[in-house]
Amino acid sequence: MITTLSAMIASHVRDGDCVALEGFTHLIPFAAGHELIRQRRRDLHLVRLTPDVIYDQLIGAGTARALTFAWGGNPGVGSAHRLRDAIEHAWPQALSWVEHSHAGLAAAYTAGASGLPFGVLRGYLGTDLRAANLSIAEVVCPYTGERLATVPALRPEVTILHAQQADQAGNVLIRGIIGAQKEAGLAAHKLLVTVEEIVERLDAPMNSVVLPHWSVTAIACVPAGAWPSYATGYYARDNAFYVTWDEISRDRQRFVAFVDRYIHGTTDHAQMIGLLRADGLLP
Amino acid sequence: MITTLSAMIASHVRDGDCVALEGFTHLIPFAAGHELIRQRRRDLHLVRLTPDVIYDQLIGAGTARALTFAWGGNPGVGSAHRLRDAIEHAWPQALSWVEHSHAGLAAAYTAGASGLPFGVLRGYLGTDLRAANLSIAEVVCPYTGERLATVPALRPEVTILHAQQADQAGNVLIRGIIGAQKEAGLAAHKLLVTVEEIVERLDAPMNSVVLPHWSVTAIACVPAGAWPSYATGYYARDNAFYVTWDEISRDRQRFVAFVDRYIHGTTDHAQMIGLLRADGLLP
Amino acid sequence: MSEACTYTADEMMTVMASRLLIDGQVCFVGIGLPSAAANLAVRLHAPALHLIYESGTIDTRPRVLPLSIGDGDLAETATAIVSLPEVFAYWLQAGRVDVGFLGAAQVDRFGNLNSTVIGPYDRPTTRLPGGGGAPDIALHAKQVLVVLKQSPRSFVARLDFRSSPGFLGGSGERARLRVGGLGPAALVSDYGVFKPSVDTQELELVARYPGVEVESIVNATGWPLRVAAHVEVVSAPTVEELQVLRDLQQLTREAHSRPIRLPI
Amino acid sequence: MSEACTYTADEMMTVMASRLLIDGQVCFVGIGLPSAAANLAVRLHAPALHLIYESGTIDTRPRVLPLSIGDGDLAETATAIVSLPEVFAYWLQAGRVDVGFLGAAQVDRFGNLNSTVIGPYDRPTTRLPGGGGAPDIALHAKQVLVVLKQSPRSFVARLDFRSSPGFLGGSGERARLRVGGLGPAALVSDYGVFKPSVDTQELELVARYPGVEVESIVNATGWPLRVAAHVEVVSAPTVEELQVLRDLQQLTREAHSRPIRLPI
Repeated sequence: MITTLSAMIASHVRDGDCVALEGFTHLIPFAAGHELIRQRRRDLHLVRLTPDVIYDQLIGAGTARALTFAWGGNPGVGSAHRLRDAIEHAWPQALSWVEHSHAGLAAAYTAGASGLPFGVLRGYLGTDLRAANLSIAEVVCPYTGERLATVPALRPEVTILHAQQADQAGNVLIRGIIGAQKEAGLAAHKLLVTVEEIVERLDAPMNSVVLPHWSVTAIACVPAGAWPSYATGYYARDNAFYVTWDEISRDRQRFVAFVDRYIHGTTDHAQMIGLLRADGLLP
Repeated sequence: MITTLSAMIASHVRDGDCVALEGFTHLIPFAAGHELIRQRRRDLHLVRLTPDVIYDQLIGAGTARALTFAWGGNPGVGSAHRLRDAIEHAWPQALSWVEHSHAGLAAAYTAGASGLPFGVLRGYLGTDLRAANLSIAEVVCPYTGERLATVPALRPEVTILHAQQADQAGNVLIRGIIGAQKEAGLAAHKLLVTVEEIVERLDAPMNSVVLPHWSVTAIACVPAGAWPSYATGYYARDNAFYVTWDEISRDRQRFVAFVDRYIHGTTDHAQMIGLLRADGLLP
Repeated sequence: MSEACTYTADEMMTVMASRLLIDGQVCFVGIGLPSAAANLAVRLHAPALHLIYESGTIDTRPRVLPLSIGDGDLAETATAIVSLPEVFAYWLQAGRVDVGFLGAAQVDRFGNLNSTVIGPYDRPTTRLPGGGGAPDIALHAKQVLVVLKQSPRSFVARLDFRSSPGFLGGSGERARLRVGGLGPAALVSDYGVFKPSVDTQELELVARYPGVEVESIVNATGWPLRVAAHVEVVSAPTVEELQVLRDLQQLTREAHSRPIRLPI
Repeated sequence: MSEACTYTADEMMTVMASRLLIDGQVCFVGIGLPSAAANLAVRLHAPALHLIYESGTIDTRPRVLPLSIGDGDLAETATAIVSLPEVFAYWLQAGRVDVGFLGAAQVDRFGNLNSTVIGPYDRPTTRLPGGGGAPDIALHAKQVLVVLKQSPRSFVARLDFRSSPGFLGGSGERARLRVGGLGPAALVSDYGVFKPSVDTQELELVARYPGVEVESIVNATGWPLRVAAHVEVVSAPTVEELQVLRDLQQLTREAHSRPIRLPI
């Protein structure tokens, strides 16, 4: 089950798949996202609580036909320009979207992970989201008569996560901010994981978040695979790059040039990091 | 918020309350249960996934009018004789009960902790539990039409937990098997916790299970407060006592003598432990 | 391997149950005989069996047999510890468990189980512990193995209470529950092994232990037992099986009789 | 304390927002100005303020202002880290949050917020990031503080999209949602402070900043603004408030411009 990133994406992600790349600010599987672009996947239905820079790149590069999400921007910086361009001007192609609140999308992942067809929350009340997203429905509490919102369970074909460690057997350790990673991972039909390192024995105190290897489809070791996001215990968030991304992504030509040079122009993540360093985009 | 066990029970548990003592085999708040007996609480509605020896003692001592549960026995040993005597012969008084499966009761605690009026599961199908427990109802999935079971949210007046550590501020660390402790604790209106020790700084690696102090009502330091259950990192389960309990509890007179001597005949947990040692019931 | 040793009916039953587990399966283990059989399998032919106990301990490798479903040893040797709501929702209900291993007080001809009461529910003559996680395991584990000592009082024509569904009334009735679990794959007693027939799903005797006659099995069954055209005779426990089981039980006795040390 | 310094409108707004937080409250913090105000309050009058970020970091004490809602500093200094489904279900929806702190692109006279689109939803002229956790915070935090730079384009008569409910149409309409949250307690802009009136729940101007005239506030509002009978003049930021805020922002700039070191 331990393989290379390129083999993992080639084997397990098909054009047209529903794919979730999760990681809430932390442990975002950027390298895997770049590999989806590099392998020119098309017509993906992308799912993510917070489509930030990685989805900006995926959408701008033309991999996506649809997006399910709750918040799409460049965290702490501003707009996700490529996402905006897709929605506002259908560039590079039209994008349909299904919009939730964080609690609603979290409930949808949780339902998927639990094998239930829907999730329940007290949510969407008094908002226009209810009308904008026709998949939001209601159930009536059999005890109190209260009407509660429901969301359909999310079952992506593939979820991709980044984590700190896997052991030789393929057990995966996630440390720090965990977001909805476990739920998104267990909701999917296939779970792909990139990790900072493969170790003999996980550095996992009791009650750590560990996914047993038989719940994981494939693993690839990709050091710095979350850059410019971060991996607690390994490296910090590259806030400077998130700011730089604002400039790069504002302009279609500059964006295309970035993707061509750093993603299509390299064969893997390590080479991309090297080229970014050579160009002064990384220290 | 840090107080003594006797003051904590005196202040926060009323006759007639709905009370959950949780801890799934591990970290069972035995000392707190004994204090409920010592203070002669009456007409409690006791809730617990697995009413084992501690509830056998509480029920036999006449504290309870009702029980909500999923499994009642002496784990690995056999019957909960006092629970049986209450149900089969109304001794020392009649006991009503509401019976769930583990998944159902877990969903009821989770709904309570989440502020939802009910929990949903695919459960109780093909069982007589559905007919035996009239609180189990159904909702229809608005997407698939599937009928799913519901359980009403559990909101005990008081949940009592035992944990390894609290710090001076009252933050509580739970390590090892965590069962439904967090859900039961957050579902309650008041959360009381006994701990093995009060420390300067919790021995809590990142991603440990910690309850912030403002989610806890009161804390008492009661070393060995889970005996004969156990506390990972502090002491092991006293399996021998669970076997001994089978003999003690089989007989009403022997049971009454045990309660009189070790609970009513002592003022606190430490004294009880001392007396058990003196009598050779503890090494 | 020789099979010269003498052994008890309990040992035969435990060994038989362990043989039904396949290496690599994800096994949701109940306490008592199921736990003994699963841990025996791990030490024999199924070193990669994945054990989940409902205490939330996933891929645990207890060093001795736990007395309770949540002994400290289970936590200390687990790959992951999750909450009880999570183990039931994300792991069992979601269909990640291959085999559920259940005991009970009564079984009927369709593998339905009673672990709740003997007598009327509201005024039982014997109140049993109740279903616990069994009703959930019976629904969601892809298949269920039932282990139960046999007598006309435990193998009954009619359950006093249905705690956990087997094949309900048989002939496909269970399929209408529309759950992921396929129901009991086998029932193992201290007399032999029973499997559901293809058509009615009624349990029929398919194997007996050495020295146990079909007639005595029929007599120990509270309903008119269907007997397969060919009833296999199971091979007796091997020396290795017995040795490993007895060593495990000896280690278990020693561990559980070790006096505990309290911090006060 | 002297108030001799000059300060920017942004600083005044941040200081004003921080003053509204009461020590000991449980505060669900959004990124940007809410985070600056909450962390300022912690360093001034509310050392026991409990900060929860929706990344699941509970009782966190970031050493500098996080750029994102899930910076590593938040995890390293938190009392507990929980999953995102848990933080929304067990902590927010269950009613454990006293104050939710929200920004937006547009607010209307009843404190309803738009952070979704400018223009039609399906063909927006400007697609904004969207609600994220704000719709949930707006429903469930016991009270909400809104912070927003003021102009007729942000203080609008009619929202393009209602992402998060304030008082809906006012006059008690929100109460019919039957949720735990009571709605916006105050709106803080770079001009002054607005609070809901008791009867209609329409926001009215209750306080202005030094040197800001009521007329300019009315002109910067896209609806006919109600002005309280007595409009308080807020005291300017104190030397201490400004010093602590500027130190925090300086530390933040330094920390965020520190080059990262990748392990390859």
